[in-house]
Amino acid sequence: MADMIWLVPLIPLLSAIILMLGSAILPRLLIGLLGVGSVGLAALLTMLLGLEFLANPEPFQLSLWTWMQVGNFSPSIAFYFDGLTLVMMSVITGVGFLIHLFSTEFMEEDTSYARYFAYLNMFVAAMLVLVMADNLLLLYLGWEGVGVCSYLLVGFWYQDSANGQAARKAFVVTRIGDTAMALGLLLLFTELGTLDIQAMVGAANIEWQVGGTLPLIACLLLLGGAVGKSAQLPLHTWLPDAMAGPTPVSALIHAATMVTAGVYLIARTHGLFLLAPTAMMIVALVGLATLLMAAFTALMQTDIKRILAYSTISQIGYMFLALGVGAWTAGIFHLMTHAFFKALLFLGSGAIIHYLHHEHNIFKMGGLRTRMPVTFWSFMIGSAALAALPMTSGFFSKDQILLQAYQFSDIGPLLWFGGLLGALLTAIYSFRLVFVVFFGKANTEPEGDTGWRMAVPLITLCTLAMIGGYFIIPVADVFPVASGDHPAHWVEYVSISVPLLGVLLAYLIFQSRQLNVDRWVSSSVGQALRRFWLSGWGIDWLYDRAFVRPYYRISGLLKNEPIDAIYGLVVAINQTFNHWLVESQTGRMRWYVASMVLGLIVLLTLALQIPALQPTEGAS
Amino acid sequence: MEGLNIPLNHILLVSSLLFSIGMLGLMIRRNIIFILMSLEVMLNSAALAFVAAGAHWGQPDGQVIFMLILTVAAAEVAVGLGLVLQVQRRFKTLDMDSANRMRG
Amino acid sequence: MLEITLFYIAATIALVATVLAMTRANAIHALIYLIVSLLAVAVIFFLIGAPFAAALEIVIYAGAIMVLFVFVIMMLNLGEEGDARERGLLHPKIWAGPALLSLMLFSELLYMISTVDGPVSSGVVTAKEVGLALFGPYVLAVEIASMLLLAGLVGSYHLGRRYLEREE
Amino acid sequence: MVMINLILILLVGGVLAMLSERAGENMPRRVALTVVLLDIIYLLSHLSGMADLTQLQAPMPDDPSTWLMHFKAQWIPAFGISIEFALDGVSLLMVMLTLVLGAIAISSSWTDVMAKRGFFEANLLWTLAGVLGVFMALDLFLFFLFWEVMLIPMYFMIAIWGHENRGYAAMKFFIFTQASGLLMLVATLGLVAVNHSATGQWSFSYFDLLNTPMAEQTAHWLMLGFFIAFVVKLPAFPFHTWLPDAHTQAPTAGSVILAGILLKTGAYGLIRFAVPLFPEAALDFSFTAMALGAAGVVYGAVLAFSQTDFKRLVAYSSVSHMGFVLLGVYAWNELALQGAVMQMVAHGFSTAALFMIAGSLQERLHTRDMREMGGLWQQMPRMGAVAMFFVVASLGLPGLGNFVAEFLVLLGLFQVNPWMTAVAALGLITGAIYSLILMQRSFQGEPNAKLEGHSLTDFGRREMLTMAVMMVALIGLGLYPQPVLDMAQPVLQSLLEMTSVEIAP
Repeated sequence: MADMIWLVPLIPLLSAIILMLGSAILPRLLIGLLGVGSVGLAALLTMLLGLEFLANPEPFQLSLWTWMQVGNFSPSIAFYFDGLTLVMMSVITGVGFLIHLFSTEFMEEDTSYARYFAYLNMFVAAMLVLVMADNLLLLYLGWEGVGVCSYLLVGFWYQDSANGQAARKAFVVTRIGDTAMALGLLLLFTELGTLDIQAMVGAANIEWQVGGTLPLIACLLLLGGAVGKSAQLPLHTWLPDAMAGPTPVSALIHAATMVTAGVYLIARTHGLFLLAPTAMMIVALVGLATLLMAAFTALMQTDIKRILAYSTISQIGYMFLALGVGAWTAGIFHLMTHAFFKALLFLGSGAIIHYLHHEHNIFKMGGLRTRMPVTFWSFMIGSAALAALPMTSGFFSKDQILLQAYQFSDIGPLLWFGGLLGALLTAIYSFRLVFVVFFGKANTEPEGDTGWRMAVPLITLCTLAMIGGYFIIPVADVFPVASGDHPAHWVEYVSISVPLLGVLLAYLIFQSRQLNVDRWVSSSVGQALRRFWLSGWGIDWLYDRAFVRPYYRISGLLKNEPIDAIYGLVVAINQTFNHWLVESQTGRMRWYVASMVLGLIVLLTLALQIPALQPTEGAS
Repeated sequence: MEGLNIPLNHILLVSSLLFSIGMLGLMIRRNIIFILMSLEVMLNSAALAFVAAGAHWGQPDGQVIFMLILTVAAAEVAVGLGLVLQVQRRFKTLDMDSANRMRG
Repeated sequence: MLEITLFYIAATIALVATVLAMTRANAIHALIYLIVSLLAVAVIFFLIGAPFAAALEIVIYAGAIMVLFVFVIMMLNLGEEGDARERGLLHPKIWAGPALLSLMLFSELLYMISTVDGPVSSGVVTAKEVGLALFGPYVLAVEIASMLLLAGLVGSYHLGRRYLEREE
Repeated sequence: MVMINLILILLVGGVLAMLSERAGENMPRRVALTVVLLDIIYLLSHLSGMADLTQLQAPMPDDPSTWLMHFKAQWIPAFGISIEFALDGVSLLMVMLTLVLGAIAISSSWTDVMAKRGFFEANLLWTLAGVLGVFMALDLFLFFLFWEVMLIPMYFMIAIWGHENRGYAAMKFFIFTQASGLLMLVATLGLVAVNHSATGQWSFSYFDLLNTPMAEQTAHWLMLGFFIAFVVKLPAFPFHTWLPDAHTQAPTAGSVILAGILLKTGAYGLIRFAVPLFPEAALDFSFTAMALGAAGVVYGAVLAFSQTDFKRLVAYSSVSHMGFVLLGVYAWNELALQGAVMQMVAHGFSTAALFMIAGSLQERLHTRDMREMGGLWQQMPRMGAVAMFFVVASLGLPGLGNFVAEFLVLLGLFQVNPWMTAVAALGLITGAIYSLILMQRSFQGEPNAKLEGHSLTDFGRREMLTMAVMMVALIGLGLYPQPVLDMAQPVLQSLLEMTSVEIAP
């Protein structure tokens, strides 16, 4: 079984190729079967692999061929399989399969049905390569591959140039991070002589000191890549715009899998990060800053998908926080549960959008509780998990993160408090969404409720979001063991109660309206804050002024090739001389003769300066 | 021919004068026939200098060069006068400035 | 002494005749003066011991070449108005500049010959010597000269023939 | 003789193609294609008899017999000029690239060129012949001869079959390359003279001129002569300004040849001549050269972004990509050199394909202006998908050839100069920006109102076949580049050894 591991990414890839080549001739049914079936098959294989692994938890490596060999640089196309890989693969293929199934209904009427599934399958293949890669270069292949697929899928409806704009933004912003990561790869290879993750970490632990400069730089460069891909500060701006893609795409790529690649990368290379405590601290702070920033922003959004997008950014912030404080297992655990409930939420919103004439504004929805019951319950469960209400999956993972953050040296309580504030906000904005969309009076009438192809994934994900917290992920051998002692009990109680408080607040403000905040909101400070948060803390605006516009301007200024002016100058000088000579060609014979004579005189005068030609006395 | 002592530099002086006069003619005249004549004068003056120099050393070389100059002059005049005929036919004038087509 | 006197007379005649030739308005008049000048130069040749050159100067230069000029001038049949226009060209405004240039060149030449000293040789270089030189070391030059003459012949025939054909 | 035959087949084939126009309008392109395919078969048939190409022995730079092929005949013995060809792994790679892209270029001229087709195909074949000569000649005089030979038919191709501003572009191309070629001639003569004074022998042979002892100052100047000639052709910042004009104005086949092959002669020259002939001087100069390379990478990418002309954008992307080659060559270690060689091959395919797409668009829309395009995917999904493929290839997607090349260059460069690497890595970001805007402006976005009512034909079978060849090539290079690396490895190894011996004492 283990030898067949390469089939897992290959099947979706082949399916993608077939779909692309046959997009014009394949019938719709076959397209759907291929698209969903290939990922289903991959999921099945993953499950078998997982069962085998759980029976005999021994990590293994499979090398297919040497990718390139130049001197001592010889990365292979090789896969590595351990508990972490298994978790990631399960999430990708499992959630991926459900989302594919959901898509068959969601994209039913789209003309580019085959193209859609081709891209989506290609994405799954690339994402699998990313998590299965044995060396960083192959990981980088998957990393860029998912980037391109994300670009293609965000800009799937290419006729609208706003979508293209969003897609390009997504790609370019993440590319900035990727470039940092590529530099990190260069540094790691130059210093450690290999890119194979296990060997590299081993070499680093021998050659580098804890707290040295090189591990710090290397980790920061890797962090750059992670920050870009996982939409963390300061490279998070692409994710809200990436919601331009079809909603299942947002569920798969921009919630469940691709955006957590950064988390995976850091977790995978945790051996390096342990050598650079400063880098870990930075990871934690980035996570904290991001989760708060995004939570405040999510509170103000009116577009259902943007709310979810900012909440994704915020939740990944939690994962970064977890990684930063060394709670590796908790981070990955939250990654998994988040994949369940966020995919659920996105798919739910997809169902709403699909049956509500592509309406995105939550204030134009309302009262959907009775009209779309499946969706309503999905949202209820998803939001509960998101808000980390007790007994849901999100509760278990987030609770672990907060508790371990509290125990972190020095600034632990600060991190814990920040996380707690985020949790409060999370509860408020997620239940604001629920109350506004599903309660109250109906503003738009839906066309119906979900069909079975939508319902099955929703219900499955509901179940997972509920019980996912009881899973035990097999990563005990991968990560170092966290310290066993628990913080004081009050910390735990506070952590549990804060989300409940948030739900209560949301209920009072948005449902029963007993708590009137209009006066705050309409005050000038409130208005300014509202606008500030709505615009995502003005970061987009700042980048636009600081980078985008200057780039346009510089490019526009250079457009007509200033360097050419230098060569133009040479040409101009030539032409001036040419002009003069042309002018001298009067065509008058006497003028020519006179100038010849003048030349003769000059030459003769010059010749007479040569001593040998000078007349000498007495020559005869 | 005893006591023959014409100073060489006087002859060369005459030659130079002839050359300058010929050149002056070349520059001021516009009629193509006069231009050719001026050329003859200049060639002739050069020939004179050669012969004088040959005589100075008592060698025949000066006269040989004179003969070569003579052939050049003859060929040049033959072709030049042929051109004069063509110019006259085409432009109905011998004025080189009116007949110019060489303006760049 | 006689030779020297003769030389100065001949030289004067040559110079004066040339100046006159250059300044005449009428082509035929100019040509006559030019022939006079050539004859005077022939005399100088004779005086400096180059009788063969003198003979050639008279026969070919003053004879053949000048006759060619005469033929052409007659063929062109230049009228009186041509003369009038030529006269207008002899204005100082036109010849001042060229004269200055010529003067400069002349002074330069003068400077170069200023130090030349001594008489021309006493002996006569005979036609025989010239002939031996011509067909001895200079035989290649003779060949080239003959080629040149041939080219001149062909060229002038070509140019002149078309003139005559068109005239008919 | 094999090498001479390769060139002769193309030269004679050119004449045949020209004559065949009398037999029918479509004959020249068929004849031309046949000739190039024949050349490929001829080459392959001779290679099949040889040892495994991936297990080549290292060609010693001072011993021609260790090379794959070597041919030498007297030409002008008085000056030591001979007809000397030799082939090693790198030149073989370049020769194969030339022939394959030559065939592709002919295919791209299938419907593009309508007037004087015979002469066009003849020029194309003659250019290929010249390029082959450049890649194989190892007598510096002969090299210079071929350097000029490939120039003239190219000039005709631009000047006769080019677009609206062809006269200007052709002249600019000609003057730039000609002037720089003269510098190379002067440097060659200087080198030969220095060699003569040292050994008392006149020789233009590469093998004799290697290891010529010379003063530091002399070496610097001579090296500069070669360097400028090659970087103008490459082209490197700031000698690149002829390229956008020439590429934009040339007919499609011309652009393909220009971008795919002609630029590589510059890179080849750097690897083969500029550095090995003057190792110390090149070492002293390497920082400047790398700075030019890095500047070119960023500058080309920034300028590409603001272009509105499809071909011009691709042309500037070439400037950017060739910057990597310059960086790779002057980093002068195995990784970087392998990267440079890879880049030469991969860029040949990716850019050639983009130019062909530009040509197809021009044929269908009669414009290259991207403001007149938009939403073309809707009508031409196949072309759009193909364009997408090559766009992501050119922005360096891992798994495709260009990535391997760029990564190896950066990896090699990092060991020499990390800061320069960081600057060059900006090219990855800016590359993404211009590549995607190209896609956006032409194939995506709202369908252009001006195109309504036009029915545009998608890629046909012939075009898809041509594209498929290049796609397969790029994927192959991206996932299993080892054959190419193995072919180049011994050559680069021996060059590195030779120059390090030179530098050490």
